[in-house]
Amino acid sequence: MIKLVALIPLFPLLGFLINGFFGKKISKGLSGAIASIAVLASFVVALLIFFELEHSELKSHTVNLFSWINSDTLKIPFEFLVDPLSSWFLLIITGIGFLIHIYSIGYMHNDEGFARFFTYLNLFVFFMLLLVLGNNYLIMFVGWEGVGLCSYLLIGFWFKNTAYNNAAKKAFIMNRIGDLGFLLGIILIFVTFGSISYGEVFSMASNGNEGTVTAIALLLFIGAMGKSAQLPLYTWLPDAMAGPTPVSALIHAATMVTAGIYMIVRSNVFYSMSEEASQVVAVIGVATALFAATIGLFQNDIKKVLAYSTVSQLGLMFLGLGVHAYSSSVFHVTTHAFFKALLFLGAGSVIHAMGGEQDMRKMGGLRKALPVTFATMAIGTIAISGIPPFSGFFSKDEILAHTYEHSPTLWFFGQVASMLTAFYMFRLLYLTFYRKFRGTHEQEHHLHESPKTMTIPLIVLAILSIAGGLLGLPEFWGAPNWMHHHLDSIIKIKDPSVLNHTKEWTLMAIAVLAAVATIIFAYMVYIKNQILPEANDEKLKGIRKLVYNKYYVDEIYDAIIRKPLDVLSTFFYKFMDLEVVDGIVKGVGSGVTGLSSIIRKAQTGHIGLYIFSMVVGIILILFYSFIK
Amino acid sequence: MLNGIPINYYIMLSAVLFIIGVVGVMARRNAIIIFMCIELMLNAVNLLLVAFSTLHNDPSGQVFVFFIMAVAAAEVAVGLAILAMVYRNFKSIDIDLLSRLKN
Amino acid sequence: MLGLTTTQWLFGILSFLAIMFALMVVFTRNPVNSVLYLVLTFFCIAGHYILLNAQFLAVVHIVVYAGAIMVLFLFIIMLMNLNADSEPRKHIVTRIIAGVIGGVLLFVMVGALKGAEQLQLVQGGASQIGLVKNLGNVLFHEFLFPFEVASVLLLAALVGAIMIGKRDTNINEKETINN
Amino acid sequence: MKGLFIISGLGILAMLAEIFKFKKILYPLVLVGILAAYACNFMEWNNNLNIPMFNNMIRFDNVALAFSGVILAVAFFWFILANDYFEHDHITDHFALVLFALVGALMLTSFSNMTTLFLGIEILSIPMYVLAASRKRDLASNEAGFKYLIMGSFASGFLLFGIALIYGATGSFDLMEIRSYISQANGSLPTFFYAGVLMLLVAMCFKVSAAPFHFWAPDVYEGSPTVITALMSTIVKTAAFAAFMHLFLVVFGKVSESWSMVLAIIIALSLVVSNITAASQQSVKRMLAYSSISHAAFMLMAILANNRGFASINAILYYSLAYSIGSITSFTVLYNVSKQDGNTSIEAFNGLGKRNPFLAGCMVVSMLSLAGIPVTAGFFAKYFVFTLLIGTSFKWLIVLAILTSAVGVYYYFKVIIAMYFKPAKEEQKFVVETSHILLLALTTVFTIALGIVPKYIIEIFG
Amino acid sequence: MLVGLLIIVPLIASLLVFFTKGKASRNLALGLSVVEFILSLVVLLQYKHNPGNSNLMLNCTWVESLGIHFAVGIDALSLLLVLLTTFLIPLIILSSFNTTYDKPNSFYGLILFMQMALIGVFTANDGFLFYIFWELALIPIYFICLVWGGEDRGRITFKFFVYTLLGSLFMLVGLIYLYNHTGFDTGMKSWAIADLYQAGKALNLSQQSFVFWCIFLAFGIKMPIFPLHTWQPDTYVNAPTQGTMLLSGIMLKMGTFGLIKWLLPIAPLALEKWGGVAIGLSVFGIVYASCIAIVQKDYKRLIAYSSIAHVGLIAAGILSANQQGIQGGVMQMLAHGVNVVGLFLIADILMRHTGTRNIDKLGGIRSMNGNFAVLFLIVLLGSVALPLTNGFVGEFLLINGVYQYGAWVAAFAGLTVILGAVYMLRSYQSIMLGERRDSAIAFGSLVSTDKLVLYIICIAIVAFGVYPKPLNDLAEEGTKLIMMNLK
Repeated sequence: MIKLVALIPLFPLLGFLINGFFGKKISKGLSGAIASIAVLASFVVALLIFFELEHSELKSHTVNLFSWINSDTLKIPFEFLVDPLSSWFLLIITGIGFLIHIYSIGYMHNDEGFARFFTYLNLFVFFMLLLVLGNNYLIMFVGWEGVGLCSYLLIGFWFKNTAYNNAAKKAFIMNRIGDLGFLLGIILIFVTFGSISYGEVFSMASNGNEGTVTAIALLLFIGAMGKSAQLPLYTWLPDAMAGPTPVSALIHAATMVTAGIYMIVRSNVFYSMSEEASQVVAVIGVATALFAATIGLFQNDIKKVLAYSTVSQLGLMFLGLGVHAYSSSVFHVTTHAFFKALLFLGAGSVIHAMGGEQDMRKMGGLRKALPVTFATMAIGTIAISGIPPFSGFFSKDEILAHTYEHSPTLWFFGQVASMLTAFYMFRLLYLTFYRKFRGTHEQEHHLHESPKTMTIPLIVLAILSIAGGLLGLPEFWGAPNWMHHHLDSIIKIKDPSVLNHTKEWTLMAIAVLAAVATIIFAYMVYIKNQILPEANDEKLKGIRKLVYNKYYVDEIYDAIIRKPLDVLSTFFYKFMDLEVVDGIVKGVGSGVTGLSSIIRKAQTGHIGLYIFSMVVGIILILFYSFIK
Repeated sequence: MLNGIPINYYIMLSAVLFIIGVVGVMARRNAIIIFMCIELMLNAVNLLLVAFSTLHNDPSGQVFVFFIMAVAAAEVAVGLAILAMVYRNFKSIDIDLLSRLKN
Repeated sequence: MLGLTTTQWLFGILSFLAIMFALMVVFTRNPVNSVLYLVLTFFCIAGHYILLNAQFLAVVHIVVYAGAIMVLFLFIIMLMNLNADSEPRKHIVTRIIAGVIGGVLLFVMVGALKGAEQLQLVQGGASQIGLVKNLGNVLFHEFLFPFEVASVLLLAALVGAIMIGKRDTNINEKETINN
Repeated sequence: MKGLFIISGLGILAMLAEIFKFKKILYPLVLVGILAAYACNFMEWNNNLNIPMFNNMIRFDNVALAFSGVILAVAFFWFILANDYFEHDHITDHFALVLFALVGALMLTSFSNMTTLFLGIEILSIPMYVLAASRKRDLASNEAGFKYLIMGSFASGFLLFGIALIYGATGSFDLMEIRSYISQANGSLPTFFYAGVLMLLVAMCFKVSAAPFHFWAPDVYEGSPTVITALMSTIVKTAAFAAFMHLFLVVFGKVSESWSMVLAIIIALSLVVSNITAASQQSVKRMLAYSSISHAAFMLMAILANNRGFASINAILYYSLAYSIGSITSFTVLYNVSKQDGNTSIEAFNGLGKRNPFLAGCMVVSMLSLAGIPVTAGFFAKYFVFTLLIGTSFKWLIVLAILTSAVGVYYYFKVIIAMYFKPAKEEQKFVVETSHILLLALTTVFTIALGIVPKYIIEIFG
Repeated sequence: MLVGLLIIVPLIASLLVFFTKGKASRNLALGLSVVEFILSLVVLLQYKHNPGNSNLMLNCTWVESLGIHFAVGIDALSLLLVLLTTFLIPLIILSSFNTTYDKPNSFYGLILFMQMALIGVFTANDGFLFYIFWELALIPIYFICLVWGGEDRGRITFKFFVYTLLGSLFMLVGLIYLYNHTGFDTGMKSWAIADLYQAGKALNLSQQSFVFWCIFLAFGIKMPIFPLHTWQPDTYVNAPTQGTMLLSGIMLKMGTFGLIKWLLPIAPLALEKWGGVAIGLSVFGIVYASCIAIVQKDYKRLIAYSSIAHVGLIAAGILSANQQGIQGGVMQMLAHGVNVVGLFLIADILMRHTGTRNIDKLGGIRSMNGNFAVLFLIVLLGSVALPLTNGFVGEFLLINGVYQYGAWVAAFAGLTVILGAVYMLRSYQSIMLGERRDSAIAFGSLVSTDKLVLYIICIAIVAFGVYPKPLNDLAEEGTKLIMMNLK
């Protein structure tokens, strides 16, 4: 079965091709079905492979398709790697991907770009699978850029809207910035180790010197920053909410944005070897977590809130990576995939019901109208806030515990971030589903629960969000941490430090209490004294205004990057190119003609002058030759 | 005849005559005078040739002078014809007037 | 006297006169006069020829130049009745410059024409080369070909002079435009 | 040798034609005669029995024959070009003069004695003076003839002075003797000998119109009737170069250190002045005059390289052939164009690409050749010069040559641009007489053929 | 012999076309160019079958006494570029079917003549022959631009001509200088490339530097490298579309190809000393041109500048003189050739359908013709070197090669990855996306020929991005050869 791993990306590719070429001809239902079945098929295959791998002794299998790029010593085969890590990610991608496909059938049913949407979605799945399946960094890079392209296409899916197009372009370009780092990292790997295939590189990694390894680690991390929306390259992700909600769920919450984590876990050797790099990762991670969480506090757009929470969750995961808690991060990736997808889809269902309205200030009291959505979303919210025994609690706690081992300071900030998360998530829940409806009348009239195609995925995800914790029950409960064992084989350098149980218990307690406290606080604010966010943004003052406007980061980037670039370009074009470089050329031309019109004056037509010149010439010649 | 004169004297003499001719060509505007100055230059050369032929005791120098004379005659014939024609058209033989062709 | 031989006296005087007259040719205003001065110059040069034992050449020289060419000049000048006041004059500056340049030219020539100091003219009536017989021999043996070709030259000059001089019977005006 | 006689005979015949009333057949007669002379040249090729002759007054060795071959060929082309030029009164005189000029030219290829050199130059020049002035009513023509005459005779003054000095130093007019004398004297020559050499250099530079002795050329070229200009820029130039080459490669080659630097400076000056001045010319005729100066500079480079053996001679031969053919073509086109609306300015060429594509095409080829673009003859000509010069210490001249020839491209292409890009004043096509079409076709093909198979010329002397 | 045929066929073709009239000439031209393409495929097979095949070598003396031979031959590199040429020419001709030029016979004749010269350049094994073909390629394109170009073509084409001619003349001097140093052992000077290599290596540093700069000037102008580029945008904009395609798609490759085959092996010492300067210029050119492209309004001009940027990277990679750099250069030449032709065709289509190339006046075309939008997008992705498009392989290898020369240089050069995305997406967005502008109203479905060409190009882009092996193996092989000569 493992030999047939190529089938996994093949199915979505086929789906893409069919929908791409015949999408317009066939009916909506059919194209939706084709797309979903394609993903389902690869999910099945992935599942089979997963279990086969579970039972096989050999934990990593490579499947060679064809040799792709050869240049002397640089040999890059098009080769797949099946090992615990990739197989796990395969499951997440195809599984959640399938659910979201189903959901989309309902969500997009009356969009004229229906077929196109599924084309893109399949293409995305294909590239994402490529990303995790590749057996060398370049294949990963292929998937990496591919998913970037798909997110570009899907963010700008409604291409008539300029704002959406700008968001798409921003996403692509910011990713490209990261990708350049990634590319250079790959090249440095090749230059250092003479290969970019995982196996060979990791086996040789130990004899690479400290500095180089750090450089590699940091370059790769730049790539991760772009893809996984870490400071300072995160600003594209909130804008990316321009895309249809299923896209936000699949790409910008569950899968693509976690590619960065996948990459770092994949190359954990480098990070375990280089403490500096790890620290950078950890600090950036926690900073992002905190920063995004604060912004999340005051957002009124339901999807924006979720977006910032995603950024902050990703920050937490990087924090985990920074402290070498690789399996914990993967664990959190998984649980996060469950409940964040759930939350987005729920939000989608809300928006669907509200007829496209995304502003929470115009919602409220929807729990009667949308019972299923409400229930599932509540579960998601609890999960993300880290209330046991929901999945989020275990994964987050594991990361924070490991963080504490390395540095209590980081742990503290991480803890604060998760408190904030709990706050704004419940704020979202309260503002959306509780109290009375604040929208217009016809909206109220149209309120309705979403169709089955949309609710079923919600329910499934809700179950997963509840039960997800079983994947990684803490060791000190005596329970087996399945995730930890599963990924054991790919973690090259183990983290020796262990915490004593009492400490772990205390941490866990603190976390839970903090979460509960914030939830109660949120309840006080939004239910008891019925506070509403400021209706119009201009009235905001001081710190709140600053936070509400996302610390003006976009404006700052505008000021320090885009504007200077434009100025520079205009300078290059208008001055350097047209005036200086071309000017010199023109100058030579006109110089010649000018000189010419001067010299020709010498030809006065007077014989006298001609004779003079001749005689002078002779004199000079004789002088030169004889009077020395 | 009697005792010698250094050849240098002759060289200098003809050089001086030649240069006077050149100066004449430069300093005058009347085409005819210019012509005469050119004749003067030629004669300077003739003198030099004769001097050398005596020096080398070799007649060919003097024979060459004949050819120069022939050529001079021919040149003058043609030259004066052209001058006459120019005079017919321009009503003058002032060389500075003949400067239609320039630049 | 002054330790100079007759020849040297003659040479000196003749050279002086030749240069004098040559200068007059250049600097007299009236064309007719300069023609006459030129004739005088030629006579001096003829004198030099005789000094150099080139008697025949001297005679020919007088005949050709003074006798033929200069007459031609005079003829033309009369034809155009040029005289002192009709004579165009270059600007004084130009003439000064011309003089200066002449001086410089002389200077460099003096520099250039070195190398003959030790050479003395072979003297004495022994030299027969200047005589007609001798020259004739050389001319009609060694220089036969140039002599013949010279005839072509003279023919060409002849034809040219005629063509220029002769009035056109029919002028097709097309050719007068400059192409 | 016989060629020389045939041509002079033709000249005399032409003179008599008026009297004996065979004007009509004169033109074909001349063409046949030239072909006959050409045939004689061929026969004399490689049989060295007939050199030297007339006690070494002239020697028709292979080099001489090759150059006379070029001159005769070009002369033949020229007569075809000039056929209707003779269609007015005293045609016979023109014929005679041109033929006599040809005699002079042939002498310049074969002279072997200062006497013949001097006579050759004069026989070539005097008819040219007359021909330049041959438009008696046309003031420009008058002026041209007059200027040419004054400057020419002034230059021959220096020529003679140089000859006299050299005679004084070596005691002979015979080039072979002078040469052997130089090689015996090895260095112990009197100073005034070198002065003589330099004066000869000056005089020759005047004849080939190299700066600063070039001033006469543009005026004379512009003033003379177009066909005469063609004659000057082809035959007269070729002959002058044959003479120049013979003097300074064969005879004074050994004392090159005394003149090479001077020549180099003269070349540099000519390159700059000619090309830059040509850039702003409005009259194509005058532009071609300046271009001829720059080509002269190129040929002088070959002499400057002063290559023992035949390389330099080959280069000059090839160059003069290429250049002559090229300018015959361009002058033929110019002649036909200017016949339309009577001026030789560049505007006259506007829209020629539409009005007469054939003429335009030929002009393009000739311009490319003159500009030295592959695979035309002109390119190879320049290429040979470069290959010669790069071995010497005058590499800087090559760089200069390249820079200036870029300017050259500018003015050659002005014509092309005018023909294909500028709109014509009047669109109507015009016809060219068959003889000219044939001539153009011939020369154009020749130009390209020379470029594709240069070996037959370049390997001519083995 | 076969290689001789490769050169003769287009020549004959051009002559034949000259004597046709109207539509016939373009159809004939298309047919013959296709024949040539098939011929080149035959050559490919021959080569695959036996690289040393005598059919692939031709060497007959031209001017014996000067050591000039008509020596042409197929090796891996030249084969690739010949294939590129023969592949693109039919497309270029096909792309012209919706524009009617007057005097079509001369137009297509010139194109075919140029094909002959280009193939000659790529196959020449004799320095002199190389130069001849080099110049021959210049003349037809000059006339194409002069006769069929846009406004003000007189001045611009002239600038272009003089610029390139000046460069190539210096190259001639450099080559002659080498030629002059050949044959000290045999005593017989020769233009054969092997002898030139030998002579070049024998020179000392200063001599090599002289040769290096002389030759580099020519190639730098042709490509063009940063300070020598000002002829290029004007010419591209003014030339007729087919002329631009020829210039950017194929002719530009003469320069890069020349760098590989006629510069690197000749002056290794000089390369060590001056390579840094040259690479610096190229790399600066990348950022410089990309930035300028960002602020361009005329789409054709934008492509022109983007092409400068791409070529800068190619040159930098080649000059870094290592396996990856050179091989990447070769791959990128092929990719860029195809992509840029596609882009210029798109510019032409825009011009024809909307009457403007100003990207501010365009917009919303996607909603008129989604099909075109997709094709456009694919070509665009190819030129921003997205993985699995042909552009990526080359770009990866190039940056890799430059990195081995200097990490920071590579980082700077890598900015093209970002800036390229910036100007390409920006232009794509404002041309295709957003609300429909008035200019797009008339935008119907594409003409069949345009569609055909675009499809072929897109297929090539994807196919050789996913499976570059066939080309890549040749490139690798050819590069190894060069690397051996560099030792």
